[in-house]
Amino acid sequence: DYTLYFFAALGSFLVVYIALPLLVILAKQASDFDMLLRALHDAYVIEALRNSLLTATATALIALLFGVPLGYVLARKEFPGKSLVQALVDVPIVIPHSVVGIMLLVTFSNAILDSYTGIIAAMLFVSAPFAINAARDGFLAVDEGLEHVARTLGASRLRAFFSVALPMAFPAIASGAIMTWARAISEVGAILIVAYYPKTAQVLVMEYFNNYGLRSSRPISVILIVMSLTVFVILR
Amino acid sequence: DYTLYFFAALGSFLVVYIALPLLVILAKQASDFDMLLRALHDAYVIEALRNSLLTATATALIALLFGVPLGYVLARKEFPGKSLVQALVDVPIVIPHSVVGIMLLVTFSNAILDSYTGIIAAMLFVSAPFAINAARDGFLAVDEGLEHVARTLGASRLRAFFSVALPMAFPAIASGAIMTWARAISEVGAILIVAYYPKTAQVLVMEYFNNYGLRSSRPISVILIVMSLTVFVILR
Amino acid sequence: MLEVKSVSKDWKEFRLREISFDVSEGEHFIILGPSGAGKTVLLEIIAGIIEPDAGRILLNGEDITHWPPERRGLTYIPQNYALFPHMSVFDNIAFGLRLRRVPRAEIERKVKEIAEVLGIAHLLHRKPKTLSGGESQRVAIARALVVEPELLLMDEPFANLDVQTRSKLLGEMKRWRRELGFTALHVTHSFEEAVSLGDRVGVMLDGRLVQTGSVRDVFSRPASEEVARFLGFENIIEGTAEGRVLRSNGVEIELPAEVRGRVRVGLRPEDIILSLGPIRTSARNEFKALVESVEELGPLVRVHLRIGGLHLRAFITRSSMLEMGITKGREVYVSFKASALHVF
Amino acid sequence: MLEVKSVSKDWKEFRLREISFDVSEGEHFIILGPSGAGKTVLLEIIAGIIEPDAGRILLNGEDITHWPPERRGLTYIPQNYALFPHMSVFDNIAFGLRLRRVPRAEIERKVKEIAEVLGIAHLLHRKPKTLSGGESQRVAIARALVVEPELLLMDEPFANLDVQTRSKLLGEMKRWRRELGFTALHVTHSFEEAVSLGDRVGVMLDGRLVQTGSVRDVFSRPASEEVARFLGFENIIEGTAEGRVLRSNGVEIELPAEVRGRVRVGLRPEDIILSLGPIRTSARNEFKALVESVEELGPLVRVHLRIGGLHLRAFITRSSMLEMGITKGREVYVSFKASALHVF
Repeated sequence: DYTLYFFAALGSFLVVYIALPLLVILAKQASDFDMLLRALHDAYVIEALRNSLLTATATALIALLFGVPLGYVLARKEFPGKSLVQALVDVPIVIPHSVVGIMLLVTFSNAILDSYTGIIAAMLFVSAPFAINAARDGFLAVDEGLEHVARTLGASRLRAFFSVALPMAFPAIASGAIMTWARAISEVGAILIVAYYPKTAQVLVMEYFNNYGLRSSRPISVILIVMSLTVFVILR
Repeated sequence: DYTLYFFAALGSFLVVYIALPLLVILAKQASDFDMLLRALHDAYVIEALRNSLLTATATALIALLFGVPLGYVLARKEFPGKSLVQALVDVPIVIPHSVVGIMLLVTFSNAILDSYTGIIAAMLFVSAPFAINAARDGFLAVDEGLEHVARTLGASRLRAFFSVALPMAFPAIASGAIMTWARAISEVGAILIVAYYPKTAQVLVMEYFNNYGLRSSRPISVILIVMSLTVFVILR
Repeated sequence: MLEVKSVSKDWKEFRLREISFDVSEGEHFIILGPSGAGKTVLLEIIAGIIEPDAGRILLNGEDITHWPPERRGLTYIPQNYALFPHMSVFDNIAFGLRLRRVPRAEIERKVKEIAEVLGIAHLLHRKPKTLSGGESQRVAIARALVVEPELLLMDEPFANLDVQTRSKLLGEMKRWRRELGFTALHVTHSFEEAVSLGDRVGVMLDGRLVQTGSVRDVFSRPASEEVARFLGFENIIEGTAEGRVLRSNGVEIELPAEVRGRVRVGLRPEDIILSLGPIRTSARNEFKALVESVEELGPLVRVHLRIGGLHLRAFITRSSMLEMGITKGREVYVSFKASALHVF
Repeated sequence: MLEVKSVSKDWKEFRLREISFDVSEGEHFIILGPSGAGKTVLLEIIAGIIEPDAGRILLNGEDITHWPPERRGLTYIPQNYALFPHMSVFDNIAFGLRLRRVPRAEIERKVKEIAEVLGIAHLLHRKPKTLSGGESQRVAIARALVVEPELLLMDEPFANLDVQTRSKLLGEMKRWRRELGFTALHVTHSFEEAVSLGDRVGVMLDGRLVQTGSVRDVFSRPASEEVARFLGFENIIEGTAEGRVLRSNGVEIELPAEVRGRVRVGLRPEDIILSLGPIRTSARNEFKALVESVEELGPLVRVHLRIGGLHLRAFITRSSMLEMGITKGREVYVSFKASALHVF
C-alpha cells in the first residue's frame, strides 16, 4: 500500500530525528570512556547530580502530597469554577521557562533566590500538572461504587479513600510521580533564573559547555540521559 | 463532608501556587505601565519577539508536516517495533533541556550553531511529541469504517485520507499544533546551548535579568505570558 | 422497620416523585420496574449515597435521611457487585468486620461461617477477578451479610448471571434468608424474581411507585392502565359499552360481562389468535385485520395489526410467522375470546 | 456474477472456513446467521477491506481477490451506515460520482434523481447527524447506488431502526430494487428480512456456510441438526425408534411415522404445552416433568424441563408463568402432538 509507505517514510524523519541524537551522543561517549570516568570522579559533578536528584525527588513528593488530594477532588466532585481550576492546572505547560523563573522571583523574591527552595519552587511550578492530572485520571478510573459500598460497610469517607480509592489508583499515581520527577529534573530555564546556585547537574551541563566546551559537558549529559531513560523504561 | 473539604484545602495550595505568580506579575506590571510601553518600543525586544514567533511557528509547521503522517501510520497500522516507536516519540519529554542542546550540537555541530536552524532544531526536538500524539489520537477517533466506505466508493487510500480522515481529525490536529507551538516557544535550556543568537524573547528575558535585573526582564515576561495565555484560551 | 416517606429527587435523567412505602422486619420486599424507572436512584437514596430533594427515610423509627452511609447500619449490593479487586475474597468479606474492630479470631470465625453457608469457603484466598458471576454474587452477599445489617439493599442481584446460575441462586436465596434471617429490599425488572422471592412487591414506573401489595394481588388486579400495560396488557381498548357489546373505532367487540358507558378493556397480545382463513366459533370475537409491521423478539414475533381504526398487537412464534408467511401488508384473521378481555 | 470460492480467514475472534457461494445478476441474496458467526468479516473480504487467508473471489468471471476496494466496482454499507459526518447529504451522495469525474451538471441530476426515488430529496442540504435512523439508511443506500455498482453489499441494514421505520423500509427496499434493478448481498440475523427480501438465503453458523437455497427450502428442510437448532428446533431428542415409538433416556415418545434404528427428532419449544394437571387425549405425548429453571425473554418465558433423563425447553408467555406459578422445582405436565415432531 503505497500511501502508507509514503506516510511511514515521511514520519520516520521525526523518529530518526529523535533517535539519532540519542544514539550519536551515546556512541561518541562510548569511544571516549576516559572522559566519562573522569566526570564520575569530579566532586563538582557528583555534588550537582546529588542536588538534581534530591530536588527532583523532593519536588515529586511535594507534588504528590498536594496533587493527590487535588486530583481526588477533581475526579469526584463537581463545584463552581471547576473548569477554571482544570485549566489553571495546565497553564504551566505553556509558559516559557525563563518567564516562569521571573514570575516566581517577582512573587517570592529573596525567599527562593539561589537556594534549594528556589530550585524546588521552579521544578514544582513546571511539574505539578503531571502529578495532578495523573492522580485525577487514576481516581476517575476507580469505580466510585466501590467507595460507596465501602461506606455502607461502615467506612468513613477518609477510610474509604485510604482502603479503596488510593490503593486502586496507585499504579496511575506512581507513574504520574515518575513523570513529575522526570519533568522536574529536565527543567533548566526557570532554575537558571531562580537558583543558579546550589548547582544542579542540568545547569552544570550548561556551565561546562560555556566554560570548557562541548567535550567537557558531554559526560554529564550522558549520565543524565541514562538516568532519564532508565526512569522512562520503568514507567512503561 | 470534612474529608473532601480537607482534601480541597490541601489541593488548593497547588492551585494557588500556580495562580499566584501569574496574578502577581500581571498586577505588578499593571502598576508599572511605563516600563511595559518602553519595552514595546525597544527594537531589541520586538526583534526577539519576532524571532520567537517565527521559529515557533516554523517548528509547529515542520512538526505537522512530518507528525501528521506518522500519527496516521501509528493510528492505522500494526507493525513490528511499533511500541518502540511509540516509546521513542515520548522520550524528549524526559530529557533535561540543556542535555537536549548538547545532544543536538554533538550530532549536528556547526550546521545548527547560532542560527535560526538551531533554534528550530531545539524546539522541534522538544515539541514534536505533542504534534505526533495529537495526530495519532485524532486519527484513532475517526471510525476507520468511513475510510473503508470511501474506498469502496472509488477513492484511493490517499484520497480517502484527504477527503475523510484528515478533515475529521482536523480539530484534534489543530489543537495539537497549538500545543506544539506553545511548547516550542516555552523552550529555553536547549536554545541557550544551541543558539544564543539569533536572540529569542525567552532568552532575552534571561539576558535582561542577568544584565539589568528583575524590573527590566518583567515587561517581556508579561508580554510572553499574555501571548501564551491567549493561545491557551484559544486551545480550550 | 424501614419507612420511606414522600421521597422526591431529580438526579441526572431520573425524577423520583413522592415515593412512600415501608418494609417490615424479616420481609423480602421487591421493587419491580422497567429499566430507567429510577430504581437504582431510590436504592442509593436509602443507602445514603445520594441525598433526596424532599421526603424522609426512617429506620426503626429514627430519621436517618441526613445520616452518612456508614452510620445507617444497612448494606448495599450494587448491580456489578463492586467487589474490591485489590483484596482477596477473605479480605472482601472481612472488610466490614475490621472496620468494627472485631477481634481477629472472631473475624476468622465469622467469615468462615458465612462462607460455609454461601458455599464459597473454597474461594477465600482468591482474587475477585478470578471468580465467575455466580461466585462474585455470593461473595458480595457474604460481605454484606457478615456485618449483620438491619436491612440488605440489592440492585438487580441476578441480572448479570446466566440462566442456570441465576435459577440456582434464586433457590438458594430463599434458603439463606431462612438460615440467616435478614430483611431485604431488592429492585429488579424481572417478574420471575418478584414471583419467587417477593413477600410484597411495589411496581415502579417512571419515577413513581404506582402500586404496592402482595405479589398475587398486584399481578391479578393492576390498579391502573399503566400498571396493566407493564404487566403485559399491551392492548388497551377504549370505547362505549352497551351491555355485552363494546364499540371502539367502528369495531364491535363482545365483552365477558354487562357494562355501560365509557370503559377501557385490556387484552394480552398472546391471547390473540391469528389465522389465514376465518375460524368462526360462537364464543369468539373475530375480525379481518391488516398486518402493519412485525417485530422480532428472539423466538417470538410481535405483530402490529389494524382492524378499521383499531390498532392491536399480537404475539406469535417465529415459526408460525414463517409458516403463515406473515409480513407487512398481509390480510389475516384475528380472534380472541370474550373472556380474555379484562375490564378496568 | 459474484462467485466466492473456498474463502477462509482467521480474523480476531472469527474463523471463516471454506466459504463458497455465488450470487446471480439481479438477485437479492441473504446470509442469515447469529451474531458472531463472522458475517461482517465475510462482507469485508468481498468488499476488499480484509484480505482472505485462502480462497478466491470472482466478479463477472474476473479474479478480484487481491484488488483494492476502489477497483472492484461494488459498494458497501456497514451496519452504522458510515455517513461522512463533515459533508452534507448531497456531498455524501455525490462523493462516488465526483471521484469518477462526472460533470457537475450530471452529478446534480443523478443525485436529485436517486434522492427522489429514495424519498430524501428534501434532506440534501442537511448534515448526517441531524438525520433519523431511517433517513440515514436511505442516504447510505443512495450514496451506494448512485454510482451504479455491480453489487451492493449491506451489513445488517435494518438492525438499528425502530419497528415502524424498519417495516416501512423493508417494503420500500423491494420497490427500489424493482425501480433501480441492482444486485444485493445482505447479511442479517433477522428471519423477517430473509423471508421478505431474500430470493435465496445462506445460513452461516460459526464461520461456515452450512446451507444455501431458496428461503422456503431452507426453512422447511434444515440440512443438519445445527441448522434445525438455529431455525428454532431447540429440542433435539436422540433415541432408538421401533415403529411409531421412540425410546430416549427411558422415556417413550410417539412418533408421527414408522421409523427404525437410531434417530433424532426435533421439537419446537412453542409446540410444547404445559399444564398443572393431566390433560390426556389420544393424539398427545404427555409426561410429568420437573421445572429446572425459567428464563425470561421479554414477554416470553423459556422453561427448562426434565422428564426422567430427558431435558426439554418450552416457551410459555409471562402471564401464563405468573398464573400457573411456574418456578424452579415445580412439577408440571408436558404434552405435545406426535405431528409436532420432525424426524431428521
